[in-house]
Amino acid sequence: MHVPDGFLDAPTSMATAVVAAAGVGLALSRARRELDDRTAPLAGLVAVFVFAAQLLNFPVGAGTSGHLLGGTLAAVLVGPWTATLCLTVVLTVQALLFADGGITALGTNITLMGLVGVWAGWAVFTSLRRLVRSRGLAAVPALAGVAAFASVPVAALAFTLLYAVGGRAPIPLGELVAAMVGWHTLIGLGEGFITFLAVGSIIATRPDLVHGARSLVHARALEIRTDARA
Amino acid sequence: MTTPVLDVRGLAFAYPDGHQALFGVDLHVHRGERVALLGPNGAGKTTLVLHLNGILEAGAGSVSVSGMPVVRENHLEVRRRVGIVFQDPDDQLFMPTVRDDVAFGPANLGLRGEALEARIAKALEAVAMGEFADRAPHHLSFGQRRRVAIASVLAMEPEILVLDEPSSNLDPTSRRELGELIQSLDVTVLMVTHDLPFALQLCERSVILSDGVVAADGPTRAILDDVGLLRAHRLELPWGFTG
Amino acid sequence: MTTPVLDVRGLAFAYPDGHQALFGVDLHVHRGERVALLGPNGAGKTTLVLHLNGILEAGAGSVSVSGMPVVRENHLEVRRRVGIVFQDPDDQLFMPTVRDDVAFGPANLGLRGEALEARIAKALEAVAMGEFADRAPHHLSFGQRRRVAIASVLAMEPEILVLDEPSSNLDPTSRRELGELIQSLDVTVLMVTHDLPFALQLCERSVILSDGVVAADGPTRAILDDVGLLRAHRLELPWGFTG
Amino acid sequence: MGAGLGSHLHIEGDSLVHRLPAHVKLVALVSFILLVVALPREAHLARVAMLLTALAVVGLTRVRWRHVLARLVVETPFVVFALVLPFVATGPTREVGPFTVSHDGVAASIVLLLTATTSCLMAIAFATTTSSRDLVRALQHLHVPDRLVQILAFMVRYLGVVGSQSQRMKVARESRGFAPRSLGGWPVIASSAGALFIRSYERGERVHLAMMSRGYDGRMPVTDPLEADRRDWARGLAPTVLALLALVWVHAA
Repeated sequence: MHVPDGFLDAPTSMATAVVAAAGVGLALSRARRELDDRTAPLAGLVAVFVFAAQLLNFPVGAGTSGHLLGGTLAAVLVGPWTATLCLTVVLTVQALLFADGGITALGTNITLMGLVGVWAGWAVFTSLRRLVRSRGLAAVPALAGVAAFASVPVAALAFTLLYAVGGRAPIPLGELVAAMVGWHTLIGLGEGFITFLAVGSIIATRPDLVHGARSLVHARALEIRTDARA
Repeated sequence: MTTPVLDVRGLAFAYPDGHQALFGVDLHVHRGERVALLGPNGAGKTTLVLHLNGILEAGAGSVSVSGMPVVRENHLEVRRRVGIVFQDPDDQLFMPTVRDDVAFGPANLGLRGEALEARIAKALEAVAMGEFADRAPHHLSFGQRRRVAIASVLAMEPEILVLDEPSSNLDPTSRRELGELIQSLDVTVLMVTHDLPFALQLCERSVILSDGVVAADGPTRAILDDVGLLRAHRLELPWGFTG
Repeated sequence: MTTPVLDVRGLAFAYPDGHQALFGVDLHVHRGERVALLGPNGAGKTTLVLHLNGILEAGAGSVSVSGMPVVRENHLEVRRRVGIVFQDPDDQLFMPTVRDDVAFGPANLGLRGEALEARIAKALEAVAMGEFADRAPHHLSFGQRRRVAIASVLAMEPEILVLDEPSSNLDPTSRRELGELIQSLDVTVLMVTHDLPFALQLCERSVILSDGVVAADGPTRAILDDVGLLRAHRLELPWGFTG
Repeated sequence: MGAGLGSHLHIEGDSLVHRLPAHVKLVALVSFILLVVALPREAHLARVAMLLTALAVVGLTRVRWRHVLARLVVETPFVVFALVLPFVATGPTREVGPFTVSHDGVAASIVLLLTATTSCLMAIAFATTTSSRDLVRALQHLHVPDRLVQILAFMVRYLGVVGSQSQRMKVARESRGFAPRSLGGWPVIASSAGALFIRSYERGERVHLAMMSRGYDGRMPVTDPLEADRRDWARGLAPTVLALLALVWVHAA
């Protein structure tokens, strides 16, 4: 979904850049609450993880393979604000060092994947959690999976809307929506399933690392020993 | 008696998940000493180290460095005085070049310009890595990265150097060279290790930490000769060692 | 003479970036042998190991396992026959439980149901980790994780077990226990290490790999006694070792 | 073992482009591409001129063309899109040989191909001549929010470390007979991703500890600020000036 330079016209690129800047600005101030002063190193390494996860190819069948986009996965693992920062940095590095995604389209790409992708997934995740009213950890991977599935066609829809506004050639909009959303629903299935499994495997080992599953931990009184053998 | 460089009294600590790692540790290190902190995996060695510069806050008891209590207001000064070299150099070398990494600590203390350059040069000189200043850490060998990690801490001119498992993962020659390097440094050293021959070679005094308390404290030779003591704390000299 | 379990002939290899790591390696390991592969960092040891099961493809020369050439068509069978235990157990253990990790290899070979269960039980038994089957590898100690990594490879019932730096990062007791474990296994072993005492204790024969070629091959005792040979390849016995 | 991710992006050299200060290059890159994108739709000739400008800049870097071509592969999906566009776009049509194509579609296709290729080439010229350290310093110099710069710096620094971790995990999986060929491989891939996340996160925590131990207070110290003189700016902004001239010329014509 990485939009290159020249794909959308200049006004649309500018407008999305403003939206992206505002979103990232807000995320910068809010992410502190999710990770306190550990934001920079942790978000940096989570960004590396998102980048590496995008390299993990999973077979879709018929000889083709897909890869994770990772927006919802990151939001469930480290919180949506930090996830927005991580995706922003991943997209910036891809544009500046890998020539993947345009430089004037960076705002568009951040808006689509870092804002819409992350927050659509997070919104679905939190509303489902409220709906299910589950207090246990068991439901979290499934909810994350559904949210990740939903986020992909939503981001594709946003992409189509942007194209409708700022595309350089008129394409029948209905058909474009149908093609994009249809195709991305399929990709979303893979994204959702892998997110479900990945969150599940992390919850099985380190539930405390899953932002979307923070549970209460009880403090205990300290014990003082005077002998090496308890 | 002079004020100890490191003064740990009745230190106890539990992690937020409820796991208690330290149960009242007493430890004093004086200027110029080289002390080995021995103990099996899970004895609380790393937890203790993270208290020495206030990364973890004591649940009970206290830590002082040259008389200065390790509390939040003193953090910057305490972190200058206590230099910790972590086990994995990749955790410690996070900057793009060796020079930037060595500069990081002193720059946080406010050094700039020539004073900073001089610090960097001196620290890299001490670990014999001067010619690698402009290299990226990931292009160095593991042994070289560990030397740079030590330089990055020496550049803060600490009063005590704390080394976490300095000999781990080194090939035999690198291990010997590192031992010679540590002996050549004119600084108080606390060395966390389970490499007992390395401890015997470098440290006159050893402390055994086991189950979160100090189980023994004395001359390294005497401690390593006490087979019963070692065995009780899952320690032993390697096969064939008769140093 | 019988077919060697491992038969490496004239193996040369260069990485895609042009760096040549192997320059014609010859190595034969026979059934029941325990051979130590010694050499300094950067000698090409890991590169050689990755050729033994076809992860890397020979640029020149050949590798055969019990007579079967290591080529693409034979990969699955070769990977069953050659069990590699990597240096960092965390690279190898990625499933939520110990049982799942040990099941991974045999399941890839097509085992299911009771046959699979029996394999898992037997492999965990061999490394004395049977009671940990339902634990998360992440929550085990480093030494325990290394044992599980060995079990995860033993479960494939390999003809040769290749261990990459098995004693690294272990505390002394875990190291001794691992040595006893390796001696107790009824399998051909190739052990990559720079822990020379460990090699002497476990392996009757040693091979020195240096600069991508075999520099020496003979009884471990004779090789370790040749101080000049060791020094020429950045190897040395640790201080105090007189085994 | 292989060098890991990201290490072949920057290629050592001593060309004119290599020697330019990184912040000058970054400003030049962004302003040039902004102007190219701003060219009106019909200005195909000006666009070709900009493509040639980008090719000239890549030539000045003295990086081997084979490497540049390999890096251009990222553009492929949109080249495909551009080639399809004339057949799916609406509006007035015309006949080209046996095909009926949309007039607007052809125009948009040409715009996309020229612009995306020009921008890719310029970005490659930037990436191959700028070390990650200088990129970080440039962003710092240009007052990009510090926290964002830090996150990016950590990402670039640990790309190789985590990448080789991920690579070693893949080798270990394959060594036990795993081949990702079917849907059955998904749980394995996902478990690996989970394990990789835990390792990345825990490394992040350890890095943070190591930083705090050396007096880190949330701000990255600037020890070695970038400097540029007028000549650097003049050289660096030359393509931008060309693009500006092209834009003015197109509007004047």
